[in-house]
Amino acid sequence: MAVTKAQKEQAAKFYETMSTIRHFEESIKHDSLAGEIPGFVHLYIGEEAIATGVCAALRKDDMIESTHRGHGHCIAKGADVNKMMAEIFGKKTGMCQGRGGSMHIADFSIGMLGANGVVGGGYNLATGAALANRMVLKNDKVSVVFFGDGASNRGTFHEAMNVASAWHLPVIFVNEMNCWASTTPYRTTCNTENISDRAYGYHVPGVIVDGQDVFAVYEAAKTAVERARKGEGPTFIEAKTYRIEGHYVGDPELYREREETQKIFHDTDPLKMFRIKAAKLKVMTAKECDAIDEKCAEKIKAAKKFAMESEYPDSSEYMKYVYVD
Amino acid sequence: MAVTKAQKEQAAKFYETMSTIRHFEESIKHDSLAGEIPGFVHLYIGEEAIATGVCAALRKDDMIESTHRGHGHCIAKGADVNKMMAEIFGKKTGMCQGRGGSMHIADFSIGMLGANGVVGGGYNLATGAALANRMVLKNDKVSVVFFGDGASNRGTFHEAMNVASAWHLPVIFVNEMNCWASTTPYRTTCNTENISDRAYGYHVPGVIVDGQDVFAVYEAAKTAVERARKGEGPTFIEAKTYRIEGHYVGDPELYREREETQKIFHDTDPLKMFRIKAAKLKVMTAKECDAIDEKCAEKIKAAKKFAMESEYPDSSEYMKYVYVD
Amino acid sequence: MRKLTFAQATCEAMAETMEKDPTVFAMGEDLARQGGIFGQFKGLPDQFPGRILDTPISETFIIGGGVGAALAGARPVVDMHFADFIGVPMDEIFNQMAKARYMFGGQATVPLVLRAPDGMTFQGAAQHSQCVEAWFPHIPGIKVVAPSNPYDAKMVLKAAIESDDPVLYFENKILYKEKGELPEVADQVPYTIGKARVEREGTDVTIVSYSIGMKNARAAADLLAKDGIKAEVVDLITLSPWDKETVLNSVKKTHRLCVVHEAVKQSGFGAEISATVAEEAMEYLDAPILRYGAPFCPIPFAPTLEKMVRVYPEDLYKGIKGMF
Amino acid sequence: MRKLTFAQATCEAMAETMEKDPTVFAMGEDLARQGGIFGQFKGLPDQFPGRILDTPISETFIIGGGVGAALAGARPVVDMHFADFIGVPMDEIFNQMAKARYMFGGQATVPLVLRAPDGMTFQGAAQHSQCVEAWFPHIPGIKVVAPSNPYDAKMVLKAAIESDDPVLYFENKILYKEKGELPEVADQVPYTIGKARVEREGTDVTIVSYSIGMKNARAAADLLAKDGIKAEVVDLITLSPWDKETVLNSVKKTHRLCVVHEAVKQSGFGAEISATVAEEAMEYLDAPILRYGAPFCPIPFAPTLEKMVRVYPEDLYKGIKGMF
Ligand SMILES: Cc1ncc(C[n+]2csc(CCOP(=O)(O)OP(=O)(O)O)c2C)c(N)n1
Ligand SMILES: Cc1ncc(C[n+]2csc(CCOP(=O)(O)OP(=O)(O)O)c2C)c(N)n1
Ligand SMILES: [Mg+2]
Ligand SMILES: [Mg+2]
Repeated sequence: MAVTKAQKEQAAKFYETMSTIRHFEESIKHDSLAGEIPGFVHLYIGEEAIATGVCAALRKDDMIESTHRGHGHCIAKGADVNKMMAEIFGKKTGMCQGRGGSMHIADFSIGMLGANGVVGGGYNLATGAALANRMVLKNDKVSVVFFGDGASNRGTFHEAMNVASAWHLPVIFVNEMNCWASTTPYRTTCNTENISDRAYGYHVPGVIVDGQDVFAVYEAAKTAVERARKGEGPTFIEAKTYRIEGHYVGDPELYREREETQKIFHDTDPLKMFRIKAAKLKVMTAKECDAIDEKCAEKIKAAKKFAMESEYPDSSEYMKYVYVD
Repeated sequence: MAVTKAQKEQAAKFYETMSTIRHFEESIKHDSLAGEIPGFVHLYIGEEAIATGVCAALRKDDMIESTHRGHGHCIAKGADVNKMMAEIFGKKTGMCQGRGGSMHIADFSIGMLGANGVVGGGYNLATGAALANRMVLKNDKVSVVFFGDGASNRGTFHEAMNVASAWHLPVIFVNEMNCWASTTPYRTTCNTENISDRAYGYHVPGVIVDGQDVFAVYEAAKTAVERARKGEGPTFIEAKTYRIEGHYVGDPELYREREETQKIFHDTDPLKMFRIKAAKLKVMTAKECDAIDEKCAEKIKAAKKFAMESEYPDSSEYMKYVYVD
Repeated sequence: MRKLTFAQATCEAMAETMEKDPTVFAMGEDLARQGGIFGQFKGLPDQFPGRILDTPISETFIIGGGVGAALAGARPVVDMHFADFIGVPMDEIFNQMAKARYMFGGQATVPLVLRAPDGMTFQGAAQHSQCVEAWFPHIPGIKVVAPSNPYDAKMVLKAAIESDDPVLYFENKILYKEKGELPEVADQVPYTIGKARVEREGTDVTIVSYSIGMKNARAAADLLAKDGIKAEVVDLITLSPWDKETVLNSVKKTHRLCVVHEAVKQSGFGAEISATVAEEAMEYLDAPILRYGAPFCPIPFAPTLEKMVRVYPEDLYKGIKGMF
Repeated sequence: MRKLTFAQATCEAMAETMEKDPTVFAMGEDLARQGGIFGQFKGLPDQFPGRILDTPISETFIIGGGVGAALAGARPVVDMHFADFIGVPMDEIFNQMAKARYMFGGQATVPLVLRAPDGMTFQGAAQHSQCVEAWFPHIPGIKVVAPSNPYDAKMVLKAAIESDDPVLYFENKILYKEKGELPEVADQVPYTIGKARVEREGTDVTIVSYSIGMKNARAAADLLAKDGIKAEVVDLITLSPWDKETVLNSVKKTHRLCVVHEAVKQSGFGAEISATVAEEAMEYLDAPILRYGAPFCPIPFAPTLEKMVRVYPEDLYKGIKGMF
């Protein structure tokens, strides 16, 4: 089968999104270690294929609920990296005007309804948004909630999954199974190898996908989105991945071997995996990938410059946005 | 196979417990409708076989967490009906010295750790008790948590089931699937026919049992208790039953047909079912059952008399028991 | 003028706003088939099919889902069943509902109303009798209201639903059945959240309360009137942001203050009122402030005990008499 | 005398009680492999194998399971990770932990300690910076403590673990690293929950605080001392039941009161202190009470904004100067 132009474009878009996230996170990591970024920062390095594949299956007006590890979701949904970077630096030009920072990054103009400092805080928000869209506002928008393996142990997971399933709501549960919840390995807090086994308890399709393979993630997400948009209800996607970085920038990682992590990264880096698969599928060459990497590096450099040159918010306006009126 | 004396004694005990609960509840119903009992009262009529079968499989020092519909659990675990009745009337001689009432009935001396006015409030308490017994106090006590179909939609269910399963805790989840959560029929809030399907998501055995058949409930509970006591972890038992009475005494039941409920009761009354099965198994005759009914009627009459003749708690002692010191 | 119960008045408020705005909907337990366990949604399910939803017993969803629905552009009214259960979705209230607008720099709007039936009925015992309004005026980003009569019940609920900010609406279980006069629809003056009302003018002492506490305030004022003491009675209506000015102005006139609520006294909202007056108008006070609330005790079941955790008009009467 | 950090002092308290009583155990997130995210459990997992448990991210279990463990006869210490998440198990705290003993008529005992790290660190933003202690002194059945220094950290935690009542132990994130002197074990005087301490004697004004607020209290007292104003500084230590007598006695001596905490001012615990003094010792006051707390605003991220929601010693200094 010949490769179509659309396939090539899509592949290029996948790679550009992933490369943007990677460069963004590397830049943040550097600046955070250098003490230039306030607050807690959680990186998405190694998990780029998930947000990228899922968001590629969404429309601009579809909605996502993100996590404390939210930069990747935000970029994949289409946010402006300048404004993101500015927000993470706490600047006035940031998308939350400096009020949120990394853990509360959000861009409502593209349906990115926010990172969340509360683990497991997103399920009900996404499900409620799906309810409003389908049952009240009567449109066909779809919601996605991203969540970690650790987050899957919160009761909110259960309440949202149950309602979504009972009412056939257009919400997709995307589990980023990266094997760690902060310092805690997944299997010490859970008796099932696959979190997606839980989907059965709600009679919701549970799909396992290689979270390092953006093509596979995209296909799974596409099927789930179609299902949701047709009113057939939620899907649970478990994307297998691994947390490559510390839980947060600066984490001494006393609880695991850095070497093992590096080996896993070496073997499963989603950008590397992309290059191999793209070559096999003949949708992109290494050179094309390199060119995108360069472009992304520039873009992130510019974003950093934008952020650094922006002003902090005006102290006197600290009470702005507590209330509408 | 010849019927043993032990089998006969056990059957008699089953029936006596069920009959005690039935008479207790009928008496409460009467007095509550007459306005003699303060507060909200939820009756266990039609569900007697569940508490009876489950508690028969427990030791006195095993622990149970009950619900707002808790009289049956309390009686089945072995509580004194005089003190129970007194508590429900709000008297000083009640087991909670009048501080709790129907919704907070408890008897710690027999491991009945309390009814609960918060639906779904018991899961974590039972699981925590199981954890303490097994991992801290190093004994072999088992915990049971009773809960309704409605309660199974609370997030606390998920958190407790997951921990119990991950840590192989000796706790048994007994679901009283009576088809209603207050005014809401089960299937409008849940996409699965059987709540026990959820057990799969935790890799916990999920067992369905006829909740009208005390023998069947007992067998299921016995297996679960053995498993728990051996350190093999939790079991989920779904006992199919039906809520015969209104949600609470006085419920106008505008949301369903009284006739249908009566027909279900006619066909599945656990006391009636017992008589049929006991006759078939040749463990008890109708006459023996009648004798027990009479004895229970007397016992409950005496309990009521005890309650009615008891004093209300002394007003001046209202602050007693807020703190130990 | 018509006579309506408090519960009926809230139904009217719902109906009028739902009629006007198709994005208003309600969800909670026992709303659709029952019309609310206190009749506070009665008739609405038939009048607005598909817009009054019976949920599972999943309070984090009811409230968190409401916040999500609001973020998506709807105007949810979510019901707490009993205010006693508000701890279940406390995180959704505290960390999501209250903060979404601020932490996202004004991108989000959360036009949600959380209705919470509270207070003692007869022997509801420890978990079905509580007043917990005091926690919420401590949380920036939400507004808190607690009307005391059918007229306010309606106008305050309308204002809450129309507000673009999240509002907690405490409605007392005993008050539901109380009747009061409501004008024809055309006569009604919209309520502005944050405004107190001087319900009765007086010159000798200011009694401040809200919700069911107003029954004590009014009854105490009646008792005092017999002794020639003219109490000014202020109904706060909104607890956050609360109307300091009205209270301070009243105290500056009467020189005496008595605060009362049904909730536990310690760390209750009465402390905020009392403290504010002590800080901003102490020099006007002719007597120490009086503050009434429940003793520091879970609510007991037995009638002989429950009566001990209630506040009575006579308590206020005696206390206030002692001020002179 | 030895110098220990606040975090180390809490570890000592844990170790000493765990040594003595095999039913004491701890559970929470990141305790066993990490020793607590602020080092407040460091070393304990090795010292007491199997008694410091890493739980799933399941706060209703952590707290509710703790209550169940206590009912079964153990003495759990449960960790809240950040006090900001205390809304998640609020129902378990409010309706189970606090009420079990009372509503079961004294049959139950809940010897549980809930440790909750709170307060602003640098730019933790809206959901990782909060002080929520004020909700809990409104809940009968639990005790609430909030020590301000390493010595108290240890002695108060020991008292909390030894108490047969449930205790909420608020420990401030900034204070963890502060060092202070601790006597040798033999010299230590057990803390009695409910007792405040006059940390510094003075004659001109009483400054009351607790936890991190004490830094402001002490610094303000230092500033005032330069002007010859002698502030009496009272460290409340326990918020519920709180030591009214010590505060009232101090105010009766100094005739002026200033209350301060890091939490939001409105409906904060400062209101209870201020209100109580206004009610019970108004006639002793020579100036209106001063109360400091954060403005009514979620905690912003940007440094330029975050600094606006903090209280500074200079604020107190200026306010108190204005009293004279
Ligand atoms: C309700 C709540 N509990 C605890 C935390 C602290 N916390 C932040 S991230 C984290 C681990 C999350 O693990 P996971 O969900 O697997 O996401 P990952 O970090 O692996 O992406 C924890 C425990 C929190 N933010 N919120
Ligand atoms: C957390 C909480 N939410 C709501 C309620 C109100 N409520 C009391 S009983 C009940 C229905 C319970 O249904 P189910 O669990 O099936 O038990 P059943 O009454 O059928 O035995 C509800 C909604 C409550 N007590 N607690
Ligand atoms: Mg993870
Ligand atoms: Mg039921």
